[in-house]
Amino acid sequence: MASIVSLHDGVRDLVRDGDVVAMEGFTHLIPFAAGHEIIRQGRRDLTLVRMTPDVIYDQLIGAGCARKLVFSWGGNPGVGSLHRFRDAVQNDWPVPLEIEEHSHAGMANRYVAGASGLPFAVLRGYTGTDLVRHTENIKTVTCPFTGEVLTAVPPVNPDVAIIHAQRADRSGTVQMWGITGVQKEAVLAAKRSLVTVEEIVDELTPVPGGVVLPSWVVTAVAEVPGGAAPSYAQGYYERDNDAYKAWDAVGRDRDTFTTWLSDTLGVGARA
Amino acid sequence: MASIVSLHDGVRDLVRDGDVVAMEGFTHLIPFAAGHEIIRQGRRDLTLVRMTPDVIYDQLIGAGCARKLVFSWGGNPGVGSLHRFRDAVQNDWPVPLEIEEHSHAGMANRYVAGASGLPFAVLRGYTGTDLVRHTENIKTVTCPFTGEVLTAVPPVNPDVAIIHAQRADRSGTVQMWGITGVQKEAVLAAKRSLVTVEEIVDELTPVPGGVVLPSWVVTAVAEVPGGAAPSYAQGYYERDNDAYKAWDAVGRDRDTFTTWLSDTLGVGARA
Amino acid sequence: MTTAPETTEVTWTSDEMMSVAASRALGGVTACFVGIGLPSTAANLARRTHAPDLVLVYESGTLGSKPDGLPLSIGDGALAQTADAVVSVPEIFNYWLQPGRIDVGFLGAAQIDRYANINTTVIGTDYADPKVRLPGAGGAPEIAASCGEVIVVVRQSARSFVDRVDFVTSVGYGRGKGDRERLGLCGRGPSRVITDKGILEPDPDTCELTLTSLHPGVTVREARESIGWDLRVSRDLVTTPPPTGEELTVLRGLTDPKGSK
Amino acid sequence: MTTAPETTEVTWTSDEMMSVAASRALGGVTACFVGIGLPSTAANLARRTHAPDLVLVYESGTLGSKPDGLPLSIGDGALAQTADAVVSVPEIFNYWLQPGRIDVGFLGAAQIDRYANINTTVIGTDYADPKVRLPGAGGAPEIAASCGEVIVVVRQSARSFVDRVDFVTSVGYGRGKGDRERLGLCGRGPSRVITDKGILEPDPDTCELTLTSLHPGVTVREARESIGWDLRVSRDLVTTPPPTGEELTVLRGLTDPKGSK
Repeated sequence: MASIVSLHDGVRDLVRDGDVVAMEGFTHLIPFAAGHEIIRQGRRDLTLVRMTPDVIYDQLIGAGCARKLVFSWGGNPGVGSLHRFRDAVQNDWPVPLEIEEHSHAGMANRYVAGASGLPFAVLRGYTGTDLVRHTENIKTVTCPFTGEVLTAVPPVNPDVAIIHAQRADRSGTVQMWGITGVQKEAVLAAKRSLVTVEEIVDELTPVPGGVVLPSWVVTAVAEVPGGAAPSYAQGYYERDNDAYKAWDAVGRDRDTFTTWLSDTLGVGARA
Repeated sequence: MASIVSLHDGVRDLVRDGDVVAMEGFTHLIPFAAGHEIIRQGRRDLTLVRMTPDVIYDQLIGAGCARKLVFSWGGNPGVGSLHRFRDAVQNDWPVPLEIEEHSHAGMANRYVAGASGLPFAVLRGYTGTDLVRHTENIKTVTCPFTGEVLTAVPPVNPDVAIIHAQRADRSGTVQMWGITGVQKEAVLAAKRSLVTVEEIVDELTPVPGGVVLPSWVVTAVAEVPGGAAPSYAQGYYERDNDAYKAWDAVGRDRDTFTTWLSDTLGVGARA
Repeated sequence: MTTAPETTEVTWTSDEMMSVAASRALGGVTACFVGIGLPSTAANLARRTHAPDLVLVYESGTLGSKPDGLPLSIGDGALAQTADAVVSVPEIFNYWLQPGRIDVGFLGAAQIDRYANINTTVIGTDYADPKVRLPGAGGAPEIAASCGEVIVVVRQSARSFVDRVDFVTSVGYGRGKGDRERLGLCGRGPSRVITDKGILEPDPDTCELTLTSLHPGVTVREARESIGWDLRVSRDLVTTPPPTGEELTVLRGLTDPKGSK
Repeated sequence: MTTAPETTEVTWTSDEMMSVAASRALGGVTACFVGIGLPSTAANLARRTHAPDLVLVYESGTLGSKPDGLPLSIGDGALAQTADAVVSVPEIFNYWLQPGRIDVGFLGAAQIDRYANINTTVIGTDYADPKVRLPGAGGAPEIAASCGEVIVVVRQSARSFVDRVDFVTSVGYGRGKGDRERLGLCGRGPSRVITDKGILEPDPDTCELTLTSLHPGVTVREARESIGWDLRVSRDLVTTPPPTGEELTVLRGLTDPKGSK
């Protein structure tokens, strides 16, 4: 059964230096507050996994928390590039960043394999692309019935998955709705999980489109109202599009970013 | 986009002699009325696919509609055996019935492969069982990453899938809720689909647990109130447990069954 | 059903003893994959007595069902309406059962053998021309493979307890110790076979089912005579504690209103 | 953005002409897989004008979204709230995209080449030390592989239209006719590349992108000079019909309120 914890304690207990960490949320319900707490607690050498590394991963990368990024699309949605991500890939700042890149279909199926306890997933994907030449984690498998050659990808099984959801009950059963992306798979694929929620309630009333993660597959739940901002939490608050646009100028310059890190999260430059 | 049709026309146009027909509904929302219409229209040589062939398939088999059954569990839930099914398998009455049997996990994954456009699905299943010795449709596949040997099953891609749902709108978009089993996969895996519904409404309001099949992946929708009875339709009516119990006596005896066929469906014995 | 001897306070049937023993086997368990019939009775009894937080998972896709009475089928409406979540059938097998998330799988059997292999497919050794065609596999092969452990609940009879099953629908211990590992099955296999006479457990060295507990009033001879092989008896044979008044009250409250017994 | 020449009634920008041409390409289409940016603008314009029943599918899992304005991101709340159904990201790729259920995939590109291969990964030929690190693949490789056909919308520039992309993120026609079939890709590939100058289509014999339509006021020379290879011009070159007043009114109603242009 899940423990109800503070965000500080959840990150302290569940996220360790060197861990493979998957923070998911497809535009919606992005666990920003948890990401900031990881930066505050100064985690290092993380392998960060995420289909769509956006501003939160730009911040983690810029703060020097990551040594590797596994992803399928890295950008500031609706705005442009991730400058901290670019700076790390192109210039090793603040630390070198190894990358392993996939397609969305490939990453989604890697989580599915992870959640399913399988050593690989099969898909029609990547065929003919140069992605295949740059990762060992894309292979082929032959259909035993037709002889057709398909693509295989290995599971993602993070040490810890971190997601944000709308609600949990006091037992730690989690409920989310709206666009729920690959979050269920991420939690089920992970060894441990931390779920931040807008609120903890006495009873979870069913809602249309609701996805429930029972308490017994969740490690810890922390109540963090606004924990997905500046992304959005359907039913709670809207996406702060201005914050995404404003990030472009902050992320573009190392000094501006370092100042932001210090002013916003109280963290000195470490790298 | 789906056509709105009568049950008679839907079965007439979509179900042909010799077809592979999947009627799904896991205890809940079993398309009984559509099955009866298939019997009335005298379809023959069908390959009937269903995870849990129960009373409706017992009736179709007893009426001589099927030449083959693909399944994972055949019984009268909570009551006992399917006597028409047994009589066909053990005594070729009214016609011989070829069988291909799987486990639930295998059948579910066959539908998933079918819905996904893949030539096989991978699972941890069947290992060590005698099921493997009796179907060509269970093979092994080797993980290209770990070398582990897993089980592979081919897709089910029915000529026509038939399901029952609570509601559809006038465009033919279908909505169901409660236990929805493998119905979405069956429809997506099939070349054609017929959905009977409790009612056609102007607008589908979202409901908790709702599963929606958009009009453009459904071939035809027929309004058939009570079309799942004696199984149940959550929000509409309860399961008629007495009817399931009463079936035991009807199905047990060829003459009683033949009389039932004539009295209830107006069909003479054909085999 | 025979009536077991009276204690000072209560009488019970052998089926009730079996359900109570099965229910007790769920102590300390988080999640249990439940089939309909005796397993469902036992699991719901456990939830109403010593294991209120026991998570019931049904193959129809319901996670954490809390039915008021006993469901009559595996896809009963009450299972969906009282569940924490209802997921698709592919999901229940792929995301929940297959990775070994479920501690205990509860199975019945038409035939079970010396090594706890289970047959629910055909009676008779010719698959193409069976003596009796049974319902088939359902979820059992993968429940038997992937749950942390398996508990089998089945009434004893020489027809059911055979030296070797006619058809292996679900693997127990294959032909003996080490076979599960050789097959790569994730779960530990059947830990207990609970009958109307007593409890059989796999011998730690051979995996052969061995009588470890006798229900009150049953003799070793009675337990052995309805088993189709030379049943070994544990040196540490114990007597199953009789049903408590509370267990019987709750059990009867569960089963009687629906008239399913 | 340059302003195109006036007609008697209306003026429009080259971007508007591009969006309108892209929107028209969706005639007769049932379902369209939409990326954010120009593709989303075009698809929503089509839905508001000639194709009211067009089904918009976004990779965030929304099927049949009917947003009032233009979504700012691929996972905008309005996409979920107005959808016929919201499914998981694995499901959108496995059940909806992969089997070829979607007629048209709408893609943008950072680089596109002679055979309509698309690069959104890196600029520069050394992957390990790129000149510019781009966002990466996202859904594009499988959209390009599995949709019935693909429409690419991209502004012309010598930097974008190159003889050979630095990195094949999404396959168009590989190195020419027959390559898609050899690779086993299900969809027919890019049927049109719609730019701010005109429309390019694959030559039926070679699959090389060929200029088939010029937007009003654009010369062949202007269209060819921003292409990094010796662009062929169709013998049947036509002029794209200018945007109608209705198209422009709807387009501006979509884009202006959000201030996204």
